[in-house]
Amino acid sequence: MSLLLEPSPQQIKDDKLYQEMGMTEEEFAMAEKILGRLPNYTETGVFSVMWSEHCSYKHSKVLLRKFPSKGEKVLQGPGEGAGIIDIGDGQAVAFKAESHNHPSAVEPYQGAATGVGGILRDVFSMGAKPIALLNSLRFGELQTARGRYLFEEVVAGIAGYGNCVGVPTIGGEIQFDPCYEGNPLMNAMCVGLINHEDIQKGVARGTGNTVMYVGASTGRDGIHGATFASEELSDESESKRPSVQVGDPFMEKLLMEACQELVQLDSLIGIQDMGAAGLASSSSEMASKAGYGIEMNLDKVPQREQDMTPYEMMLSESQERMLLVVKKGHEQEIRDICDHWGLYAAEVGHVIEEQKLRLLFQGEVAADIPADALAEEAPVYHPDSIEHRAFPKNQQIKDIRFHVDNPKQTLLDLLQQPTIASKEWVYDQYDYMVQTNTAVRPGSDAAVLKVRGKNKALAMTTDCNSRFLYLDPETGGKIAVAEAARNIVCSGGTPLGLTDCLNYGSPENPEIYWQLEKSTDGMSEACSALDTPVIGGNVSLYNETQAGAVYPTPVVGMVGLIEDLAHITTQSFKQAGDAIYVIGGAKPEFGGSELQKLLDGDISGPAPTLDLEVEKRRQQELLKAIRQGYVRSAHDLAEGGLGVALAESMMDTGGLGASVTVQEEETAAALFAETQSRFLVSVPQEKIEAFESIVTDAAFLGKVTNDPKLDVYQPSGEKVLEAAAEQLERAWKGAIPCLVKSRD
Amino acid sequence: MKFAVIVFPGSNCDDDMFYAIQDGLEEEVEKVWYTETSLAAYDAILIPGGFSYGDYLRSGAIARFAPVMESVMEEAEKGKPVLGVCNGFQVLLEARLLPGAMQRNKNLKFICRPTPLNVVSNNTMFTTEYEKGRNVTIPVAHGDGNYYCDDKTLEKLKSNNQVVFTYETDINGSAAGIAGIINEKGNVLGMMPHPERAMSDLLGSADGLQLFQSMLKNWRESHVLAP
Amino acid sequence: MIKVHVYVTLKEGVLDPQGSAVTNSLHAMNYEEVKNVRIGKYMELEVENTKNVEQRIEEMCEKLLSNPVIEDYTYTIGEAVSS
Amino acid sequence: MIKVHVYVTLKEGVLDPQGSAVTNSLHAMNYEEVKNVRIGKYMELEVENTKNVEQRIEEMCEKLLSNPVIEDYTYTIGEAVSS
Ligand SMILES: Nc1ncnc2c1ncn2[C@@H]1O[C@H](COP(=O)(O)OP(=O)(O)O)[C@@H](O)[C@H]1O
Ligand SMILES: [Mg+2]
Repeated sequence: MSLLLEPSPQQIKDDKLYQEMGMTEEEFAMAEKILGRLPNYTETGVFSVMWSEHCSYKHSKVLLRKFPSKGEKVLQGPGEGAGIIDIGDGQAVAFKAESHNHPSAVEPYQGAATGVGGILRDVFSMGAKPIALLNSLRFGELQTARGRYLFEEVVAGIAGYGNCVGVPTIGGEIQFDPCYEGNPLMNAMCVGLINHEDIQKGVARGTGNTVMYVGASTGRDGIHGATFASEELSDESESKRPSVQVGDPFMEKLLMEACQELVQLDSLIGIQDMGAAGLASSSSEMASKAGYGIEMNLDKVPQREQDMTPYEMMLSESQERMLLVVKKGHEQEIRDICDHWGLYAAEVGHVIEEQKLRLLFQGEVAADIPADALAEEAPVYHPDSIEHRAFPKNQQIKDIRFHVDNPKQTLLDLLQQPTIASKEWVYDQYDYMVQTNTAVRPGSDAAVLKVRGKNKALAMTTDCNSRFLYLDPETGGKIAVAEAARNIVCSGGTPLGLTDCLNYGSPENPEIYWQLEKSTDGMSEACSALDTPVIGGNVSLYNETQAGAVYPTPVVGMVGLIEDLAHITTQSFKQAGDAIYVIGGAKPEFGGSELQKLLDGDISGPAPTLDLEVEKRRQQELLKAIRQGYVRSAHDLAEGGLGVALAESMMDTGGLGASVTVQEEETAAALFAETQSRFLVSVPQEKIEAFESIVTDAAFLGKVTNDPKLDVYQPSGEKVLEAAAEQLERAWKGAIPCLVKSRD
Repeated sequence: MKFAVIVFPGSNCDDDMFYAIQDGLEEEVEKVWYTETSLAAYDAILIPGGFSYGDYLRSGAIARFAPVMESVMEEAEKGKPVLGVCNGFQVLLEARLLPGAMQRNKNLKFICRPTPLNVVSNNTMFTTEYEKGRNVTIPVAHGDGNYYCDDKTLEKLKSNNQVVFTYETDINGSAAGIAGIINEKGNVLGMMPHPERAMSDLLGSADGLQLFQSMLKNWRESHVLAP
Repeated sequence: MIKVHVYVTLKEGVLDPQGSAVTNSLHAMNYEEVKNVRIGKYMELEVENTKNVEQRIEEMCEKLLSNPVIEDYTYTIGEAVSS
Repeated sequence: MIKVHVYVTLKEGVLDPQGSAVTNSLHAMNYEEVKNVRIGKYMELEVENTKNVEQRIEEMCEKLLSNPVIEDYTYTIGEAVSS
């Protein structure tokens, strides 16, 4: 398309063409005011993507500021590609999570694959070497062919990309709930390892320095991807399908290798990945952060397709591309490295004094916009907030009781709930061992990677039980953070910090905005209490269909440090004769529990309560006991309560069983309540006293046995459950393979 | 003993192989870029697993034409030990250094898991440190590990004792459960499981170590006998 | 029984990483004359000759054999085969 | 510039796991009339019109585009395209 065919600035205004790009009338007026003239087509496009929710966080900025993001060990907080935390020895971890929900709903394989690609670039553009990938997925209940297709293809896409680039996918979580039926969630997290001196920033500093473009050439794919991610899914999304991008993991691998060498160069001033809103966001953000401007000649941009316009080039979301700023005169150093890796590096512009993003095309100025206006001065909204109607309704429900006639059958049923069932079918498809550091692979609470050449390891997990958030966003937000920390602690690690991925419905709906507010309040409080700063994150709003919004789903991705390889702990029982303890008692708390979902078909009532003081104390005590060598296995109690945790601790132990006497009279509460801040641990006989002296709330339950079955007794001594390990395992491992094979 | 680890664009288990030799076996090892044309300086050649060139078109198909492959073939011809793991095995098949071809796993999915194997032949320079028939656990991680060859070739592989490893249970549809085969001359081994990932109990298994130890021991012996 | 040939190709403008890798590889092998390669799928279906074959093939292509989000398809209905 | 179409198919007798999976899915979707599906590759090459095109295409197919151990190929040399 030639520029002449583009609508004129006046037409854009008169015909409100900006609305098609997702801009409101007020926003367009703001842009006009900033420029002091009407924006042309390219400029309107650049404004619209930069001011989209995805790039500007215009509806959530206010809330994100609440998160505690500072800490002694935080080397880089929110604002760059990834946050960074010190782990000693001159090393640090860089990590970040990001959503790719809408692309995955439209084209699940490529959507998920490019989600993985994007988060990898966020991390390696910081100068880090990616060492792990995790994910957090939400789907409907696999009852429809479409639902199963989405699930299978998203998993395949994650595997296809991650396996090819050679970064192990070592963990994640999956929840299945009807609210995600039409709007699945795909969140990806990447963790990288970095030496302090290699930390890079995305800045364009120093007038005259050269702007270089490295990686894949630019095509028309993904145009308006960022605005697309900021809209509700509708049938109309279908017609926007050409915006789907295809990932090239081979190119990504080359780019990743090249970047690890590029960041060693003193002549490299800044580097940033071209993610959402591609060239528009990388260039304007790099300029704005440094207080400079960038002038780019778009004729120099490597193009995959013919006759591309400035609008298309600036908005393209072609994958596997990076923007670099290099000291003038040192371009050859960049080219040499890129050549070695078979990549093309193009000089596309230079840094200018004037704080502007200026684009030249075929000898003319195609756009001239203040860089700050794009990157920093997007409108900030303070949407209306009204208590979600579900909240008071659920709070009023008191005293939920369940009676289970056949605890064994209930346990088997719970183990087959897809959210609880083994995710082996999923992680079998991920190469979780490449790079040969994986000490604890998927299947335990947190995955653990040893740090090569050091006697320490990193634990990582993603968590969020959105059912609790739906019932009570504030408490649910606290629980999400606390649960992630519990998983880290169970693995023997100290939580260092977290990244989040906030997935919600439309913030323009006051009830949804209220959920956002309350849940981020809860998360912030938990982060402060547990000393886990938020060092980065991502917001994905408008996750809704005609059928309604998804549950509030603020996924927490947490990383912890295991100071000694000897501290690495997993959830499975290790040895017959070990004493089994539960830390923390059960209350009849069933709101949002798997038991409730199983028996009532839906969730209701208040979420379980959480006392952050208790949480913190128990975590600290357990961690201390683990470090002292008193604990042989540790598992946090989550979905399905103690019953499920006991069964899970027996899996893959080669014939171990457990015989326990529960604390509470009421079997439903004793076995299946989802009371918070609880752990199941096993302790060698000779350490019992030492263990009890440290862990205050530990109650003795029984023993690990050599008999592959689970026996549960009531306090009265009456046996309430007896189940063969093999039967439990079959239920737990068979559920998902069985669901994906079933047909309509 | 000096090992070469071949690196193609997109190789991703090259480091793992490198560390297995450097830290596990504690021998000398270097990474060799795909554009090199001589491997004369090395005592053994390791073609690592993972992917190469994105494994686009067919796994190993593009790597097979990388410049370095000519000298791999030369050295193989001369009798130097050549080990291809996973993608390396696929490259050796594409290069016809070993017979047969790989297809998609029968369930059409990538499979990553620790896998019990039978050591069918411990009479090769790669396996003398294993007991014959012993079960070892070595991880697999592949999408195209479904070994195919025609019946005649299969008969020949069997009668020549060229089948070195088989899967204890059928995981990917491979003909005769084949996980690893050796050439007639006995110096080129291709295997889908990753011995370099099984070098320490902390990571789940140390059963891969003996494979490299076998290579080392046999190299030493042959160099003592024929200096 | 008839034989149906289905050709599935990537839509124009959709990135074809495989095709590019093959093009580069052919160049490295001195087949410089190859300017571009795009890789798609070719399927052979043996189908019982029912009434509305065409319409049904069309449906199968739409629903399963191609991914309409990124791919186009064409098909030819070939000779009758005995079997 | 000419366009070359290359079709790569599995040799007869070689099992086609992908093809079987597609056949099964089609049956599950009530396309019972489909008896068998075999899946291959379809490639479009844009090639500069040099002298011995055929021979060179033949070579490319032999060496890279197909694996003769399990695959067969055919090709057609199509219309000249401008570019
Ligand atoms: N999508 C996934 N990808 C990889 N691993 C997963 C995925 N979902 C679950 N897992 C793994 O399965 C195990 C159990 O997950 P989950 O039930 O969510 O644990 P928890 O409740 O302890 O957080 C964990 O090791 C987790 O990493
Ligand atoms: Mg857990």
